[in-house]
This record gives sequence, C-alpha cells and structure tokens, in this order.
Amino acid sequence: MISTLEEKPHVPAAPRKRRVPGWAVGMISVAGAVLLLSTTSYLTGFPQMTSSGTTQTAVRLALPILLAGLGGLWAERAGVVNIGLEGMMIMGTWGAAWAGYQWGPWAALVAAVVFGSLGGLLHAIATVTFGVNHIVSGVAINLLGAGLTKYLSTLLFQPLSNNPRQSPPVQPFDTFSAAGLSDWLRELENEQRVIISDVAGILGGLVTGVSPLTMIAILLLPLSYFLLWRTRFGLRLRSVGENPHAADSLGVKVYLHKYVAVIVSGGLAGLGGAALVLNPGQLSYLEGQTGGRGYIGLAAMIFGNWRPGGLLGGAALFGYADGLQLRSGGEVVLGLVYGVVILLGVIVVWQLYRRKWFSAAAAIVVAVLMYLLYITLDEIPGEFVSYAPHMVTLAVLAVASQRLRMPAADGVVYRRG
Amino acid sequence: ACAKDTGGSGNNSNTGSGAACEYATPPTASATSSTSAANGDKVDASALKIGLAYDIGGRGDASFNDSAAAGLDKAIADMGVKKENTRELSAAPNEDESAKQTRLRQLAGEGFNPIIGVGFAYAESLKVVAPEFPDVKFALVDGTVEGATNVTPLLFAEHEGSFLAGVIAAYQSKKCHVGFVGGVEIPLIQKFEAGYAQGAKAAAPNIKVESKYITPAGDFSGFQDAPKGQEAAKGQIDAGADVIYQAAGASGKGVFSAAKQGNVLAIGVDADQYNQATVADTKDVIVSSMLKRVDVAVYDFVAAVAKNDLSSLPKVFDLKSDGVGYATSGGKIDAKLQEILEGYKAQIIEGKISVKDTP
Amino acid sequence: MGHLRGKLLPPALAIVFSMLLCGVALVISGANPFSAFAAMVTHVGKGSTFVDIINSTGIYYIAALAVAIGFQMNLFNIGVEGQYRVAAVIAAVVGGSIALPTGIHTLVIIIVAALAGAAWAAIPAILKVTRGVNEVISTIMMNGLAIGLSAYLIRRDVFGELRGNNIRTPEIPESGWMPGISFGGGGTMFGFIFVAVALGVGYWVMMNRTRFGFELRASGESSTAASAGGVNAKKMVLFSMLISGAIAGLISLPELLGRDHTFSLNFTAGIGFSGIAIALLGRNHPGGIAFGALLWAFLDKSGLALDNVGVPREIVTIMQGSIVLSVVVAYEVVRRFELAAEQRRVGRELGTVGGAA
Amino acid sequence: MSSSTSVGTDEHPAVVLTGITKRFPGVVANSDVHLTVRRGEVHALCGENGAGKSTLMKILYGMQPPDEGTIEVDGEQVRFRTPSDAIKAGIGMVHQHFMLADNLTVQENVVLGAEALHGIGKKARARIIELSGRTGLNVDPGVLVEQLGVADRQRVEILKVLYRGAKVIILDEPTAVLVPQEVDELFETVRGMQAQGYTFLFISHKLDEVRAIADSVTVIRRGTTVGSADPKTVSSRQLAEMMVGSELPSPETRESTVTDKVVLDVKGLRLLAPDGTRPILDDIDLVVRSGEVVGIAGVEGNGQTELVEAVMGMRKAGGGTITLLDKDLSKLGTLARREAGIGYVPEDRHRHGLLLTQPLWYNRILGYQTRKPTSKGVWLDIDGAKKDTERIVADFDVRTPGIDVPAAALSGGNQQKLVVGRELSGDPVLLIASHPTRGVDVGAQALIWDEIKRARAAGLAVLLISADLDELIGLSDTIKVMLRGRLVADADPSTVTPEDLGSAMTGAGSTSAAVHETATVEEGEN
Ligand SMILES: Nc1ncnc2c1ncn2[C@@H]1O[C@H](COP(=O)(O)OP(=O)(O)OP(=O)(O)O)[C@@H](O)[C@H]1O
Ligand SMILES: Nc1ncnc2c1ncn2[C@@H]1O[C@H](COP(=O)(O)OP(=O)(O)OP(=O)(O)O)[C@@H](O)[C@H]1O
Ligand SMILES: [Mg+2]
Ligand SMILES: [Mg+2]
Repeated sequence: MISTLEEKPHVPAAPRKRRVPGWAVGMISVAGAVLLLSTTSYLTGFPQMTSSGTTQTAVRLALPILLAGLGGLWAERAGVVNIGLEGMMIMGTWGAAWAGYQWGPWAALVAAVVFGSLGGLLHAIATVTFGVNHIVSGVAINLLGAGLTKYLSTLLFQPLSNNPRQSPPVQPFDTFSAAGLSDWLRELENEQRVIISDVAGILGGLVTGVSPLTMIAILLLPLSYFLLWRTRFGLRLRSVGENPHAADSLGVKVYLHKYVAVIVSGGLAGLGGAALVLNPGQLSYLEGQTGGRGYIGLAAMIFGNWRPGGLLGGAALFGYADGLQLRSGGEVVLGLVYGVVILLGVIVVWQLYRRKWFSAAAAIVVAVLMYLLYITLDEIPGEFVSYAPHMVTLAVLAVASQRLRMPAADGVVYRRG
Repeated sequence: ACAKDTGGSGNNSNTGSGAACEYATPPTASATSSTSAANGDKVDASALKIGLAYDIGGRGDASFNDSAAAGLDKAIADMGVKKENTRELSAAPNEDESAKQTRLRQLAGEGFNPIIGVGFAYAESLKVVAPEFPDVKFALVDGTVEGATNVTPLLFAEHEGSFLAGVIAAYQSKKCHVGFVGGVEIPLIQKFEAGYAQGAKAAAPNIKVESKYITPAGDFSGFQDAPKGQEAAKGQIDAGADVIYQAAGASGKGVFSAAKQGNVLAIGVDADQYNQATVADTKDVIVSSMLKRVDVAVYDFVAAVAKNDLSSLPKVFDLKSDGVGYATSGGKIDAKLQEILEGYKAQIIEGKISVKDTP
Repeated sequence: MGHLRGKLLPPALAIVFSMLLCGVALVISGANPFSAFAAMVTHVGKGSTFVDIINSTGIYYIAALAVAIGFQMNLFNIGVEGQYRVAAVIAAVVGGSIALPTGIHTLVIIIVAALAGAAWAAIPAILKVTRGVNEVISTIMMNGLAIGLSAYLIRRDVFGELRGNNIRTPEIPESGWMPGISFGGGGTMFGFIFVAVALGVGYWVMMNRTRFGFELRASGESSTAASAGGVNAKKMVLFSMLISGAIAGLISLPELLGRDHTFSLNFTAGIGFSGIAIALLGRNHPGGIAFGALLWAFLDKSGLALDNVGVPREIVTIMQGSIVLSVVVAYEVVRRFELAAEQRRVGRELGTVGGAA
Repeated sequence: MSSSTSVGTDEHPAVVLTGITKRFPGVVANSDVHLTVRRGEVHALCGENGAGKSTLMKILYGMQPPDEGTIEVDGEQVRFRTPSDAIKAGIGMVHQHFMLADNLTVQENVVLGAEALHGIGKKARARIIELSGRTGLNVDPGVLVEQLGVADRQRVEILKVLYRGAKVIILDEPTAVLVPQEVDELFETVRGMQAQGYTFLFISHKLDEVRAIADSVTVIRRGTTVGSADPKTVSSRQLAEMMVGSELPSPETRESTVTDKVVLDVKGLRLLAPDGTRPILDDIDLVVRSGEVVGIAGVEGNGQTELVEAVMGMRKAGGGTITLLDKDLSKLGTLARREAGIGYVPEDRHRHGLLLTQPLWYNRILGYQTRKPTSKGVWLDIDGAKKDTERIVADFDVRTPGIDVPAAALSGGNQQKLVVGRELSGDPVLLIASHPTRGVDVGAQALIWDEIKRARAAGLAVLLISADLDELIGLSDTIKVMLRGRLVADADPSTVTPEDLGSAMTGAGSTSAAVHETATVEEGEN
C-alpha cells in the first residue's frame, strides 16, 4: 500500500554477520535514552524531565497508543494493513462504557475487546474474503465506528445520562504500587543526585499507581512477542504476512490466520479504547475521546519497524513527549531541543567514525540550527508545545532514518490458487 | 510488595516548596446590589414558540449548553411556555457554516420566535440569517452580531466571576500556589484565566499561578479529553499547586480526578459542579464553582421577549446583574471567606477593581 | 453497454444495501425509515439546501482530487487535512493584508493558498525522498503541527484580531472576493465551484493525456517497471506530493473567497478526511469522485433534516461508512466476474485448447 | 538398494494419475492425462511452456482440485483437498517459482506448516541439520532466506519437502536457474536419495538433463500425454520433436557482423552494496561494438543484474564512466539513457517490463513517454502508440485478441515478445537483453533469437545476459565471465563448451583454452 522508493536490491549471498540480539539492542537503546534524558535534565536544570510524575503520565498516555499499535502489529504481521484502528478503538470505548457502568471494570475490558473484535471481523471480511483494498476498508470502518457508537449512545446512554454523547459513570479499577520499592525510589528521586535520581524517578513512575489494565497492557507486549515469534501459530501468522502463497503451499490456512490476526487486532484496539474509558480521569464514554489515538498507534507501530520492542519505543516516545508538554509546558519542551542537539552530536561523531561525511555535515547543520533555536527562545510557544510529540517523532524519524521493513506481503490482497 | 493504593493518600508527593500566603487586606463588603430582570412580576410567555440552536454537545453536556437548556426548562415551568412549542437542535463537530445557517433557517422558517443561538460559533451565521427574518427575535449567547438589530447579545463577564474564583483559590491554598487548566486556548477561555490570575494575585500578591491549556485554538478536542486534563492538572499539582480551577468542558472531569488523587482542591466552572452527577465521585474536592448563568440569561431573554421589552436586559451579564458568581455548595466556603468575597465583588461592581479579560 | 453497467451497478447496489442497513437500524430504534429518507429527500428542495449541497460537493471534490493524486502512485497523503488548514490561514492572512485590484487580488490569494499547501506537503515529501520517512506517519504528525501553526498565526499578537469571543484574521477586502451566483432565498453558489470543475477536467487531462500523468500512473501501478521505463521515482514522489498539496491548498477557498473572507475559529475542519473516503469511493476517477462528493454532500446536508423528524442524525455517518464499504465490495465482486469473463473471451478468441499460446 | 532392482512390477506404483482433466476460464490446462510413476524411479515430465505440467503437479500436490480423473498413491485412491493432505500421503513439491518467505530464517521456512513434527525450536534445528547431513543439502538453519543465493534456496525447498517425510518428491524445473556444476551437485543429491528409496517427479525443458537423470520420461503436449520414452535410447532432438511436433531451433549465429565502431564503453564501473562495505561491481571495463553481441556469463547473484541496472541508470554507480557513442551517460538518469538509444529487455518482465493491468498500447508507451511515436512534447500520442502496438503485434507474432486487453491476459511468452518488440522500436543503438527467452517456449524463443540476430546484422550492439549457456554461446560474438562483481575471464563462443563456462563461472578455474582469465579473484574475500 505504501509505496517504497528504493527497491530492496538483491544482495548476493553475503557472509552472515553476527547480529546483536534484539533484546540487547532494546536494552542499549533504553539505556541510551535514559542517559540522554538525564544528561539533558542535568544540563538544562529541569528535573521534571525524569521525574516519576512525568513517567507515570507518560505511561498513562502511552497506554492506549501502545494497545492500538499492538493491534496494528498483529494485523500487519499477517499482511493486513489496518488503518481502521481508530474506528475499532472507538467501538471499544463504547463497549467498555456500556458494560462498565453495568457490571464493573472487568466486564468493561471484556466488552471492549468484543466490540473491537467486531470491528476487526468486519475488516477481515472485507479485506480477506472480499479482497477489498485494505485502506478503503479501514477508512470505512473508521466512519462506521464513529457513526455506530454515536447512534447507539443516543439510543442507550441518553436516557441514563441525559447526554447523547456521554455514558453514565463507569466503576474504576483500583491501582497498585510496589509499596516499599515505590517509597524508596521516591526518596532517591528527591535527593536530586545526577543519573541516580533520574533513573529512580523513571523507575518509580513505573511501579507507582499502576492499574490492572496497565499491567495487562505491559504483559500483552511480551505475550504478543512470544506468540508471534516463538510459537507455531505465530510462525504461521507471520509467514502469511510475508509470503501467503508459500504458506498456502505448505498447508497453512492463510485466510484463517488472517482472520484471527485481524480480529485480535480489533480486540487490542478495543482494549486501547477501554484504557481511555477506564482512565481514572474519565470513567465514561465520551464522544470523540479517542482523538486520533488509533492513527498515532499505527504511526508508533511503523516507527517501531513492525516489532513489539520498537512499538513500545514509539508509544513511549509519544507518551513521554505528550506528558512532558502537558505537565511542564514550553520551557521544558525547549529543553528537549537541547537533548536533540546532544543526540545529534553523538550522531555526528558516529557518522564521522563511519566516514559518512555528508550525513555528518547535515547533522552538524541541523544541530547548529537546533542550538540557535534553543538559545534564542525562552520557551516554545504554547501553540506548538501541544504538538511536541509530533515534532519529536518527526525529528527522530528524520535523524534515525532507519530502514523500516514492513512484512513483504503487507497490504497485498491474497487470492488462493 | 504490591499494595493497593487507597484513594489518593499514597502518592500526593507535592514536591514544590510553598509556604502559606500572605494575604492582601481584603476590602470590606458594602451592600450588594443584585438585580435580575426575572425578579419581577409573573410573566406569561405561553404564546411563544422558542427555538434553541446549541453548540457542539447540545443538551446534556453538563456544561454550557445544559445551562441554556436549564433556562429554557425554567421558562417552561414558570412562564407557561408549552413544551411542544420549543425545538432544540445542536451542532455537529466539524460542521461548516452553512449547516449552522440551515439550522437557524429551519427554526425561523417554522415560526419559532425567539430563537437563541448558544455559543459564539453562531455569530457569523446569525449575521446572515437574522436579516432574512427581521421579525424574529434572535439572541446569541457569548457573542455579538454587528449590524443586526434583531440579534440580542447575551454576553457574560466570565473574568469577573473568575476573579472571585481566584480569590477563593488563594484563600484555600495552603502553599500559596494555584493552577488553572483551560480546555482550548481561545479568547473566551482566556477571559477565565485572566480574571482568575488577577483575583488570586489581588488576594495574595505573592501567589504562584500555574496555567495550562490542553490544546491550542482550532483543536477543540481539548474540551473532551479528560485524560489529558488530568495529566495537565497533575503536572500543576506535582509542581506544588494545591487549588486548581478548570475551564475545560468535559476535560474538567479529569482535573477533578487529578485533584482528588493529589489530595488538593478544585474549582468548577459554568454550573454548580458540586451538584453535578457526572462528577459526583469527585465532588468532595470541589470547593466552589464559578457560575456563568447562561440559564438566567436565556430565561431573562425569554421573559423580556414575552414582555416585549428587550431593553431591560443587561448589556453584559456580570457580577452586578448576577449573571456570573460563585457557588457555595459543599460548605467549604466559610462565612469569613464569603465576607471577603463579597467585599471584592462589591469593589468590582463599584468599578474600584477593574478586571482584565485577557491574560 | 456492459462496460458502463459494470461501473454503475456496484454503486447503485451499494446505496440500496446501505439504505436497507440503515433502515433496519432505524426500525430497531423505533423510527420510521421511510419518513426519515423522505425527510432527507424533500429537504433538498428547502431553503438553500440544494445550493449548500452543490457548494459542499465542490469543496469535497477538490479535497478528493488532492487525495487521489497521491493514491494514483500509492502515496497515502493523510496530510490533506493539515495542508488545507495551513493554506487557509496563510491565504487569509495574506489576502487580508494586501491591497490589489479586483481579480488580481483574488488570483494572488489562490496562488498563495496553492503554494502554502504545496509547501506544507513538501516537508513529508522531502523527508520521504531524502530520509525514507514513511509518509503515513509524517503526514499524521504534520496534521497536528498544522493546527499549531494556524493557532499561532491567529494569535492576537501575531496576525489575529478579536471579534467578540471569536478570533480571526483581518478580513479580506472586497477586491479579493470571488463572487458567487445568488439564488435569492435559495442561497448563493460559490464562484469557486467552477474552478473545482476546471480542476476535475485538468486532472483528467493530466492523468490520461500527459506524460506526467503517464509516469504517475505507471509509478502507482508498478514502481519497478516505472523506474526501468525511465521514471524517476523520487521526482514523482516529490511532484505528486507537491501537486496534491497545492490542490489541497485550494480546499478552503470556496468558503474563504465566497463567504467567510477570514480565517476564524469557525474554520470548517475534517474535509481532508472526507476527501480520503470520497477519493476511494470514486476510485480516483474524476467522474467517480464527482459522484462520491455529491453523495457525501447530500448525506451531510440533508442529514440536518433528520433533526426535524426526531431521528438521530448519526445514521448519516453510518450510511457513509457502509456505502464506502459496500461500494468497494460490489466493485470487487463485479471486477472478479469481469476478469473471468475477459479470460474466457481471450481464450475463445484465440481458440486455444491446451493454452500453448 | 539400487534403483534398478527396486523397480518391481509386483509392487503398487508410487503414483498413478488417471484421466486427469483441469479447465481454467478459457483454457483446458490438462485433458485426460495418464501418468504412472513407479516407486524409486526418477520420472521426467517434458513439455513446452504452458503444456500443463505445473498444473498437473499442483493437482497431485492438492493445490488445485482436478475437474475429472483420479489419483492413486501406493495403490490406494486418494482425494487431496489441500497440500496438507498430499503431504500426509508422502508427496512433496518444490515449486517452479520458489515458495519461500524471505524475511524468515531457513529453519522457519522449513518447519512452517510441519511444526507438529519437531516443534519450532532446538529439536527442529537438530532434525534439519541431520537431514542436510544425510543428503548433502547444507545450509545454515539460522540464516535469513533473503541472504541466500538461488542454489541454496533450492536446497531449502528440498529440505522443506524432506522434513515433512515426503517419499515422492516433485521437482518443477529445478535446474532452470542453476549452472552446470550446481546441476551436477543437485543430480548427485537426487541419485543419492533415490538410493535411499525416494521417488522423484522431475520437470525440465533441458532435454540433456532429462536424459542424464531420468529413468523414464512422459511427454505432455497441449495438456495431454502424448507418449513416453526411454531416456537411455531417445535423443534430445527426438524428445523435442515429440514435445512440439516440429524441428528444434538453435541459436547458432556464426557469421560475424562485428564492426570497429564502439557503441558502449564502460570504464572502471564500481558499485557498493547498500550496507556500504562490500563491492558488488568492482572495476568493470567493457566494450560493445556495433554489430556485436557481448554475452555475460555468471552464476546468478554475481553482479550481472547490478551491472545492467547500473548501465541503465537504475542504480547509482559508485564510480567509473559509461559512454554511449562518445556521449557520457554517467551522470544521466534512466530516461536520458534510453533516449540516447538504449533498449532494455529486463530479466523479470513482470517487475520491470510491464504494467500488467494496463492495455498493451499503454505498455508500448513505457520507456518511450518522451519520444515519437508515443508522445508529442508533454502530451501523449495515443493514436501513435496504438498504431505502433499493432505493428509490434503483427511483426512479432504476439498472440492476443487485441491491443486493448491488459498485459496480464497474455501468456508469458507473448508478453516477452511484446517487450522485445517494444525495445527494438525506436532504433536503439544498444540493446541490453537480460534473459530474453527465460520461461519462453521454443517457438517464441526462436522468434526472439531471430529478431536479435536481424537487428545485430543491421548494426545493433547487444549486451546479452543469460543463464542459458547454449543461448549465450549460440548468440554471442564475445563472452565474458562475471564472478563476484568482476569480469574475470573471456571465452570464445566458437570453441567453448557449457562445462568450461560453468567452471569459470564458479571460479573453479579454467581448464580450457577457450577460456582465458583476465583477472584473478582472491578467494578469501570476506
Ligand atoms: N490458475 C490458473 N488460472 C487460469 N489458467 C491457468 C491457471 N494456471 C494455469 N493456467 C493455464 O494452464 C496452462 C498450463 O499451465 P502450466 O503452468 O501447467 O504450464 P507448464 O506446462 O507448467 O508451463 P511452463 O513450462 O511454462 O511452466 C497455462 O497455459 C495457463 O493458460
Ligand atoms: N493464477 C492465475 N489466475 C488467472 N489466470 C492465470 C493464472 N496464472 C496464469 N493465468 C493465465 O494463464 C495464461 C498463461 O499464463 P503463463 O504465464 O503461465 O503462461 P505460459 O503458459 O507459461 O505461457 P508461455 O508459454 O508463453 O510462457 C495467461 O492468460 C494468464 O492470464
Ligand atoms: Mg510459463
Ligand atoms: Mg510450469
């Protein structure tokens, strides 16, 4: 669906390189990101950058994005592009609210998954059975999801809440903290020691005030990895996204796997919707509450190179930047610009080491521009601060310029025979 | 080692340092002059067919539109307006100008008179439609239409009400540090922010006022993103603010929730939110609400039309005309504070304090 | 002619199917579908609705054209939404702050809008061409930034001015307007509608008769074959994004030049997203898009009549979604049927049995 | 157990197909086919393109249901609904077009669909290693398939089949992409496995190979079995005549038309792999003269594709110059190079040659969008394009109901004729032909050869890349051997044999006077 500029050249049988395992890459990137943030935080004098509050906010904001992105991952690994995540997410919010006000938060989760899955089922019928262009179907599902929930809300919620756009309140989940650990980390954080306090802040944010939904979402990530990369079901599912003809010739039920993947995808997006409804600040269905998070989830998944770890990175980046701007505003976001300058500095050194003179020069120019921006402005104007996550995402993509690789048969309509 | 968090006591880590405020000497209250056009004789409006065109959200939004609806309901109850002689229509998100015009024309064409446009979004369409129906009496909440003589503006002095909210916040704050969360950064909401900050500083000159909008002008999702409202408020609470005022529509719910989790106080907006069902679970943190009496304005306008005397309506629904004010439900505002508030209110009414409407 | 039938049958089937679907939904909710549909149809004749539908069709048409150009080469320009917002605010600011003779003033505004739209589209285009950044992500992000930019530009300390509780750019003087055709009580048709029609014709000519259109379609059909045929893929990405953005820049002009004369908080958002659905509905074909835009506008404007008969207006969105989905399903079914027929025809005309052709 | 003794008449045959008929829209691919395969034999299936061989095998493998007819395996009648059913019955198939997922590892590709046997982890890996040890099909299970060359990919395909415990193995044109040495290796493997009791169904157009490996041969023509032959006694020519019912053409062109006029002059051409370190093209010097056919021989993946694409400007060269008739092309784009007079028959017509859903006349414009008769300035000349397409269809015998049908509706051979016809239009001075007759049947092959010879006689310079060594030797005036991105040897087509070329291509060193090395390649290079 998405046009690729450069054909991947057929490289003749290359000697195999020892590749660094994925988990190690993940650990190194996380460590690098933390190091960068704490350095920036120290140099700019904004402890908010690594405070536990910011981390918690980032987790809460990243959660729906992560779940939607995970939904995208499942579908696209099976070769179905899912731009309909937003619609499935909306259906999830409605389902969560409808079940939630009647039977509590756990029922809300179940209903959200069921409603999201229904959206997924529709997408699967259209794309797999009828061979409809995946984007068309996704766009239609976004429209349908919005229309259907509005219609149902008018019918079912209005009599109860006097508001056709909002459901009655939903019971919240209790939240949990790792008691001793959480307190100890907070003490460490408050000592304001370089790096240690930053790490403590970030960790503290991760173990404090966690709701079961957060835990489920965090668990779903390794679970998805395990299912997709370590089981026979996952192997079959991925093979369907890479080369359905080959899979078919080996007796893999291509349609079945695509169906399962897209339905799971819808369920996960629906769960993302539930995360919005069950957010302690919301606790109800509210029309328009998804606010494009389905699209952002899709973007986070592409950002993460169609892999769970990368997706987590994308969602975390977005949630972090959004959290930081909401909590701390333009001054601190400007601090992030300083962080980008440091990052660019590292890249310059690396490119020089690899003798990529042009890339290095380009990075230097951008770094200088960024630095000028940093020293001339006092804070980023409020109008742009709200879109800090968008800017950071663009900046990271432009700088990292990683070779994204989507599943080979992604978006391709498969016909048997 | 995993413990359940109990209602907000676990993690109210207000890291910001703060000492109690030093308050300016409050003005003493003089007699308040309160007049509402409705406080008069019984008016009979049974002959009127009333049309309401709501902004996005419509009746039931637990906010501004609902307040207008309450005015209509009161008119039905008090003035003999027949329910079947009323029609309420509401706007859809992202609709264009012509949809608004069509809505107004529909109402006017079917003989509704008066017709009330709820929200400044109707200004441009009224400018077009009102001259087409010169005999119909239109009103526009929150806006004026230049050149159209048959459109009555129903304007509010939100900044004056918000001034008092600022005073309340200053007196309720233990750390002399308060916050404001706005939904969308538009001039209307900036009036709330401006009045609030001025009020807080008037009461306690050293006070620190945080301010944050969820989205900039043009992105109206800021009025319906409670999770983000919550995070914005949390940021202010973590920075040390302990009273948060919100003018954020449905996102305000998140602000209350953050206040509850952070063990601090909040001030509601538009209606008396302490008594609102949608935020009932967090009502104990709502110390007061800035009242914007759209209901009064709508009611008064209907009454004025029934009496055929539009000149009795105030130019602006302000403190003086009780078009804005503060709520005391919940009992957190004691007599002493109320006295202080009345003092400020009197000064504003008398013009001794002039409240700015831009930050 | 069977060919034409293959093109017209699917949308007709799809509309009937969606009406049935929505009818069922209405019955379930206790409303009378017939009175609802009747209200929508009769509403067309009331007041300015007919002209509103035409106006709205023109706007959607431009939006869908902008999207379709990207689609022609498999570029998914979700960014039309942001491109026309940026173009609208910049065109309004420029138009409101210059004084030029009538006509030229309008022309300058149009050019500025197109350039601004193209410039906003250039960012994802350049990122894609030079850094390989996926245009889906970058245009989603650019849409957010577009709101930020427009909000910044209408700040009171930048270009905005306060009007009651609204905030807007300085009004464009009359020399910059584009007159419409007034039907008295029936409303005023935007003059820009004719520009939209011209754009459609131009789009058709470009796609079918020019070398550029050939290269665009070839790249969309097979980027590898196109590059072997001498089509420069990067250049095509850049150009198609720029043209798409330039057309997107015109989306707001019917309203800006014909009615509003200013960019304010009442700006009509969301047309870019409708444009995606309409382009898909019209299968990137200028005629199909016109039909899709008309249908969309009809549902939008006539849907307002549902308020009068007490039916939730949301049924219209359901209908839009189900039409998009069922149209493409119908097209797919018909396409498969025709492909098999075509193969049979080829086989028959060659008279082969074993197929050693 | 030797193959000759295992073929017992008292046992049930491994596979019996009776009266198989299969119709597609407009085509009867198989009609009343009968085939008997004895256990332990290598049974070859011959027939020209589109004769219905692959279809028959897909039916046997359960990928397509037959319209009529029965299948017996080991004397029992069976019905296969899916490949899984066939796999359970011990039948495995290596497809004509590889069925591999590039982004999965060898191990994942092998175990896919057969996870129930040994899981997907260590046990499966051990089993793969054991299998490859036993059969000599050595590949690293952990490596991604995209990093493998063709021969390795084929090994993976065979491993896939073995892993499932297949006893009857279908090899659909396994040798089409292999060089002679690799073919020999494959045949050794096949013979070894035959000794272990495996049965093979072997499809090939290369009749010498058929005679070398098969125990019996069945010939299919136009979807039906026309007879069988004993490979020990039948000659290739006789076999071919059974297949097509006519004389076998040959690519021989001996009379030289080479002139002194240099058309293409490539100097010091370099290209780095995208990962930046390894050279794919290393200091290539190449001259093609007017009236000359220069053939490039090489095992797939040694840089031929890249060489062609670099000359065409589809890849940006890392250094060196390309000159066409004294015009420096090095800085120009593909279109400018085409305009300068290069015609290009790509190796993959579907990926690089055609817009499959567009009509034939629309395809005529591709590559000529700036030139007469298909365009005038920025405008397309649709009438001109249509008229010229009619000409190509007539001159090149493209079998089509009209020029408005989509290119996809044509068979592969006819598609190829269209592409060749197009690329010889517009009076090119240089034709770059990559595998111009790949997957094309004998009739079309002869026509394409004739056209190339005719144009050469008229002064065209031709750069020919082909894996078909007979074609290469037959058509070329000069042959250059490419190995690891370098031109390492020249060969004289009048004396060289395919075997000599094969050794040079694999770097085994030349043993023949017809091949003389022009460069040496360090073996230890990464
Ligand atoms: N799925 C299909 N749908 C329609 N027609 C088909 C299909 N598959 C094969 N055919 C037709 O059946 C004929 C036989 O095709 P098949 O692939 O069996 O030939 P083949 O003998 O394997 O040829 P080759 O030597 O080119 O591989 C083809 O000419 C084609 O027209
Ligand atoms: N999967 C398929 N579905 C539909 N039609 C097919 C399919 N595969 C092949 N065909 C049809 O079969 C015909 C021939 O296809 P193919 O490329 O296999 O030709 P071929 O028999 O190999 O011809 P040639 O001898 O020229 O190489 C074409 O008309 C093509 O449209
Ligand atoms: Mg073939
Ligand atoms: Mg075949």
